[in-house]
Amino acid sequence: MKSRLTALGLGLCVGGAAVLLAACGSSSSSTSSGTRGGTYRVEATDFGFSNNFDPTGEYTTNAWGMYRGLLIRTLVGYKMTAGAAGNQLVPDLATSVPTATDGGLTWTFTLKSGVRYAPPVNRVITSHDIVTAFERIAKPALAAQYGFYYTTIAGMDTYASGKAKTISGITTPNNQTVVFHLTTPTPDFLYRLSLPAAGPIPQEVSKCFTTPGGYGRDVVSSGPYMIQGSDKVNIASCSTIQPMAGFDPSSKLIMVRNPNYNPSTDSTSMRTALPNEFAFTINSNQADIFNRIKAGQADDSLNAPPASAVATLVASNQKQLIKTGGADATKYISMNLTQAPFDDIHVRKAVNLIMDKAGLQQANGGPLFGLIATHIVPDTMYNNDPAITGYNPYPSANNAGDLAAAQAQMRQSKYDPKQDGLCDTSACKNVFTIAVNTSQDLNEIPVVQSALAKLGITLNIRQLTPSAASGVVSTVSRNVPLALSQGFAKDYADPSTFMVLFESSSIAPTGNVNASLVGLTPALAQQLGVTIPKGDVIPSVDAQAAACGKIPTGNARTTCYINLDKYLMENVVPWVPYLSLNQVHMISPAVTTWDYDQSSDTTAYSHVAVNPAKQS
Amino acid sequence: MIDGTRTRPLLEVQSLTKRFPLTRGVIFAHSRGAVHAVEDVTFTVARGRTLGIVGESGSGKSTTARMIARLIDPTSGTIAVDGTDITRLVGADLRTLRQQVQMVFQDAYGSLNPRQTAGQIVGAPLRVHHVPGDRRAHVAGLLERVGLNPEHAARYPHEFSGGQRQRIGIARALALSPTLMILDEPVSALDVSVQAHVLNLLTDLQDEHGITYVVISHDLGVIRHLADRVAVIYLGRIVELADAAAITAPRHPYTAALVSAAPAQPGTGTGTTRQRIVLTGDAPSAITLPTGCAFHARCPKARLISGDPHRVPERCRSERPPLGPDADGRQLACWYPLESGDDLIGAAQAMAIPVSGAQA
Amino acid sequence: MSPPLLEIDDLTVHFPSAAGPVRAVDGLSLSLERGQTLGVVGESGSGKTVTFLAAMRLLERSRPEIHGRILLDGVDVLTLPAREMREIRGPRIGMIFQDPLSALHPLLRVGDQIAETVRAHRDVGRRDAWAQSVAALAQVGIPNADERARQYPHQLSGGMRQRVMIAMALILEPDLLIADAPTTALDTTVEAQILGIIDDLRTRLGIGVVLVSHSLATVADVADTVAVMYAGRAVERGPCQAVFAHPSHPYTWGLLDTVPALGAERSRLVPIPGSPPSLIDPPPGCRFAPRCAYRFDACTRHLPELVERGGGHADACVLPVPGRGARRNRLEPPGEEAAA
Amino acid sequence: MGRYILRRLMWTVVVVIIVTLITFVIFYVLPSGDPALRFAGKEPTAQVLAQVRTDLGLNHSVAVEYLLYLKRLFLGDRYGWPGLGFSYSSGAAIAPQLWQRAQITIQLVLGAAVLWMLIGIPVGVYSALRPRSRFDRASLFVGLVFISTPVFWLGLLMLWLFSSTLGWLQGTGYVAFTTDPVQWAAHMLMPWITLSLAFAAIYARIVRSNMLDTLGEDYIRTARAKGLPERRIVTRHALRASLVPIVTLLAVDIATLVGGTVIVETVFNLQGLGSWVLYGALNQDLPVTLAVTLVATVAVCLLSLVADILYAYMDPRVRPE
Repeated sequence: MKSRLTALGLGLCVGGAAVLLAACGSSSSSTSSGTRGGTYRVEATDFGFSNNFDPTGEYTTNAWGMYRGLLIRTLVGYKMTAGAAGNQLVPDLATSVPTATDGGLTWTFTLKSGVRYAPPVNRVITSHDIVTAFERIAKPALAAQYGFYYTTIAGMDTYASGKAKTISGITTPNNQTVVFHLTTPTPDFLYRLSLPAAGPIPQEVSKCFTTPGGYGRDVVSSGPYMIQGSDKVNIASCSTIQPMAGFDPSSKLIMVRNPNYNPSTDSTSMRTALPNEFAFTINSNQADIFNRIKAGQADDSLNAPPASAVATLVASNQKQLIKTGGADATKYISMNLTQAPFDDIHVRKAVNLIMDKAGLQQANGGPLFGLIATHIVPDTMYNNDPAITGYNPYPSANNAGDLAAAQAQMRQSKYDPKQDGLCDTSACKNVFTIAVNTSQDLNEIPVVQSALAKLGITLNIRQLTPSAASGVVSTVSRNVPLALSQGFAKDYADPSTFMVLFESSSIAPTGNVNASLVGLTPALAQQLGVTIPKGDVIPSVDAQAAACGKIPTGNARTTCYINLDKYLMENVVPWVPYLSLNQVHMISPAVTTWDYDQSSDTTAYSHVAVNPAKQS
Repeated sequence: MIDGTRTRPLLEVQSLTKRFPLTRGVIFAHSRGAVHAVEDVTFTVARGRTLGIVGESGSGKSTTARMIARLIDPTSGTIAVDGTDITRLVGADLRTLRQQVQMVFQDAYGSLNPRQTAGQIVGAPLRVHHVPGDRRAHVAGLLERVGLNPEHAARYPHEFSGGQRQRIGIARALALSPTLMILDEPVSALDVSVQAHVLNLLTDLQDEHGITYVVISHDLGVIRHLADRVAVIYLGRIVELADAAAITAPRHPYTAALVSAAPAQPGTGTGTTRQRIVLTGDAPSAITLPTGCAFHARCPKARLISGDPHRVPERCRSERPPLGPDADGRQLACWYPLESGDDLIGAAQAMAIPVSGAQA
Repeated sequence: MSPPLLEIDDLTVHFPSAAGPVRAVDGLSLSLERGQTLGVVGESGSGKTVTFLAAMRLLERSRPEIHGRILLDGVDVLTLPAREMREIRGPRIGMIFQDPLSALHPLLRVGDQIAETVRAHRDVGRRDAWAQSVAALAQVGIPNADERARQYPHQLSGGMRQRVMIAMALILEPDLLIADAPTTALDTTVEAQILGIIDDLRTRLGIGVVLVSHSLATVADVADTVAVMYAGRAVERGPCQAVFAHPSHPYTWGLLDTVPALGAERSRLVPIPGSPPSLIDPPPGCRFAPRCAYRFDACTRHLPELVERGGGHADACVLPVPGRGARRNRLEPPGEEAAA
Repeated sequence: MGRYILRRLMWTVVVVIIVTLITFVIFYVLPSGDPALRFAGKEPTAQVLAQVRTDLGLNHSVAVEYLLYLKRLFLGDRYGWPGLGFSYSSGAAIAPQLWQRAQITIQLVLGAAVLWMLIGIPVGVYSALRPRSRFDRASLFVGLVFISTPVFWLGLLMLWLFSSTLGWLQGTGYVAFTTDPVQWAAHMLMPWITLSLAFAAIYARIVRSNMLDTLGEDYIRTARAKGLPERRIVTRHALRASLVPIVTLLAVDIATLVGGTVIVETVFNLQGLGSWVLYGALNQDLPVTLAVTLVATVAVCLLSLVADILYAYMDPRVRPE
């Protein structure tokens, strides 16, 4: 999910000092037991919401973290803790995590009783509220940004086109039971139900919002907190509904306790809900945010702290205030399989071998901000399966690149007629390259340039803003040979969310996520106006991906994806993966308990606590 | 050899009229009357001769000059130079005309680009009209001709005195060897002792090159000195048009007032107790022209005719006198031209006394 | 015998400049009796305006070096403290300027501009002062004075504006009116009106008038005595009629000759050759000598003082008698030289 | 005068329509790429894209699109008035945010303008009365320092000094006047000062030079020749004429700042139009950028209208008859 990665990447500001922090880069949860009360204060330069906090379309890590920890309970959820444990599904609104029946086509859930909406709705949550959520997802007018995850539910399309009044694939035998009927087996369907759009929505409020993002100002909570002012909203009719006072997209999002929240329907392993209030406020002065956190005037930030601020804390022996968590995101260089010289697999392998990944890591702020990646999907997504940990098809001493091995690969390519280990032809001169102009991404450019120069490849670099870069790279007709500083983060803890990037079905003229064009067929190429170089056959992993996708979640599925990952790295080589990114947080001395929510890649708001006495 | 065109006047102006519309309206303007700057002006100037146009400020004399130079377009009427109607010229023809007709302005400093040297200013017309030949030498010759040191071509306008600047303006006008020059108040911004130099220069140039002049001035002395014929213009209309020598014996009361106001010849005659015809009030508005004779409200002669300093004959108020020749061949627009013995001074003084004597 | 209304005694005004002091006025003496008009004639740069700005003490922003005395009723205004000088300006001396449009404040109603003059010196109410200013406007021949007082300068014609200036200068009934080229910017027909008004007020109020002009002819109509200035000095002075009819200084001759006059036969003008001298580094001897057609050795060695030649007619010329006073007998002037 | 104002108002409307046309071309016609894609999220189906296009009004001819755009703008859309849709990146409606942010920016700019006039005019007048004096030179020097100091640095310095170190003033953020006037002032004071110092210096120099020019005018000489007291000459005659051109300048500066207080708003965490347009630019969020652009241009139009009317009020020469 590129937009999410961009959002979290923007905050990074990296200097060389951060490399000193290698030793402290693994801490995650604070173990001291927290106390109830106080306000957990989070500041950010902006919320970065993509759909004004309307859960139906909202597609950003920050919002997902808030929903899961504070506002929205889904049928199945997570413990919201760090590491692989945080990626395990657990029941939340449902009484248990079901297994599919009917050959993987039917999923049946029973809702816990006694779970009630926060004010102003106040009533018990029923299976119909799940249906309402899916009806919203299906409505094109509401632009559910990840609605594609639910297209296998029977009847979504006919409901979307208005041909049916209900979604035939979702039935509610009674108020506490909801049944999903799928058109095709979808083994990772449970993960998809863990996404916030699938949480319950009260129809009596949501019917009043017919535009994208509108409901975001009046999200009705099913979780332990609610948006401040929820209780003041009058839902007697649509015209009386005013935005909740606690949310102002330009300045603040305040959440207070939901009086209807019943902890007995929840588990403390998921939510301890200790602070009385959460205050997310905008502060456009980024340096000021971290000064305030250090001074105890704020507790946390949606922005990553600048490396200099981190270094200061380390120097003053306060590194307990630095928290990190694996972002389940990979940073990589994307190579276009249809563009010379990257149409030659030996060149792609040579690029992998020559790349100075240690240099790129340092450019990003050092190990604290990310560990060196050697393949596509982060290890945590495979439950740290020993079959993949330690896997490195293109090893080099100190990860600084292996010139000899790279040149050996280059000699095998068609671009080294002189057999000197250097790319000799004009195809390697001034290769058009898209780079991103955020500060840490700019740091990467010289590292890549000097590595490729060793192979005789020179770059013609265009530096663009993150969104402009993604716009160009995702437009197939632009034929971008090389794209630096690309990033991808998971939507949920299944490797398929990464592998979709290599399926030919993902190729689209614009908004294309398969930038390497893996699986491009001549017919599709002609349709898109792309020329496949003579003699080249673009490899495809469509069959393997489809096969893995059909395996139910579990070890077999993991192994299938591990093999696909290795196959991609060795036989397709579309990327140079170089970092498994970390989320870095700076917290205030007033924070007594802190955990990382692996499922959302954010602070686990359900597991934090503050000591108001230390706040100022 | 006598050529047919040669005998034609160089400049023929026929029924020239300029009205500046006054508009108002929120978005779409509609006319709300007009400033009658020039009304039905007709005259001719023979080749190599000078016509002087004299009048008060706002009388329309400068507007007339600008129309002849085609700097502004007339509302109606025609202008012919050398037999060619130039009233509607555009494009290349207009550029050719600009070579033929040049203008010298009152404010020499304002009409010279302060960032160009004298040489560049004088050479600019040559450049614009692509005159072949050694431009530098040509410019030097022009500067020398108007009495400037050619070595000063590299100086900027502010380094010259007022008279010298006017010479630069004249040199620029001369550059394209024009046949007609419009001189708009050519000396009125200059000091007395400098005026004479410039006036002499203008006379010499006309003698040498046979240039035709139209001189605009409010100073009858300057007009009298330069012009062969003089047109007196009042509120946009010619009221008297006569030979320069005859203008000192005016027949129109307004001309008489101008003549009496001009500096008399010093050192002669009986001395200093000169009597002037002091006109009452200002010239009326050019927007709402007076009925009848435009001058009737200020005319002392009309009072002589009516015998009452506060009344004018009905004819002066209701009927506009046409411009026509009198017995001596001068053109005149007046119902009651001056006769010898008319005491205009006395009549004017009588007019100045208020009716009721109410003023303190 | 009471002292003259205005007496300027050996006045020197030098302005500092990078190239050295500019001798704008250099040893000037003049006097004016009550009820009389003194015409001061000269070209630009002759020092005529500077002299009277000095008398009003309005030059102080240029930080000039002033020597000599300017006596108003025997009191030297140059030595007065600023506060007392303020009581001279307006109540004792009124002044009007060349260009009435720029001399009037463009953003204030003319009536207010006159009224504030009254209120600055007299203890009168706003309404009183306004009434007085309307009356003053009527007095200088402005019709509908009541309405005109409420107008702004740009709404008035040039003649009207100068009348406003006159009304403003005279409303406090001063003893002396200084009119600095009051008609230069005006049409000749209006010039006659303005000069008539000034002369009329002089006789009615019995004030002294200084009429500064670049044209001898203008001054000739109304002045009792005339002073001709050249390069900061008076070169000729005397009763108007005498100077006009029998000019005695070659510069005055030149001034009169260069004007294209109406009555004369049309003939070639006789200009004064050359241009006015530098005031920073004036020529030795007579300032006019370099341009003088009649100069001889003594002229460049000796700076002539004004010497009275009888009948109050004085000139500052070392030229011996030939041709003096009789234009027709004058020596034939040399040919025209280029001004450059 | 009424008719003049009416005419100028009508022309302002015409100009605003032209501005909408220009902004429409810049924001809708020129950019490549499909805004629908940006909003529809990852892997949008053709169906979703089509719906989003309908929603954004992107599936018409350019002319119809422009008319729809105008209609939304002038009649409002379902997100409020003026109809500017919603932010592509945050999904939030533009109109309510626009009003809210405009309030903050206007408070910031007007407060700063008052401040810089209060500083600039007296300093300029005093300098002009004593040119090349010690005060004049000192004010020139201090002014140059203010003009050449980067605004963000000045802001950070003030924050550090008055908020962090001395603790006299509130730090960043905004408190509505209606909530707590004292806190409002305490939060706004530093942004006002930061924004106004450079302008104060510039205005002081402009007032000084206008004043010097005016003091050399003939009518000032006339005022002295009338024997007016010097104080009256300075205040009623010279200052009045010197301030006339300032009116236009002030209007233009205020109008420019409506969309241009990016740095001060960012440093002091004021959620106004400036920080918003920065956000819009960084996120390629065209509706946000468009909204601020429109507001800024309309502000220029309206303020120049106000300036012209004020000018006519102050200077009778330009007053229509």
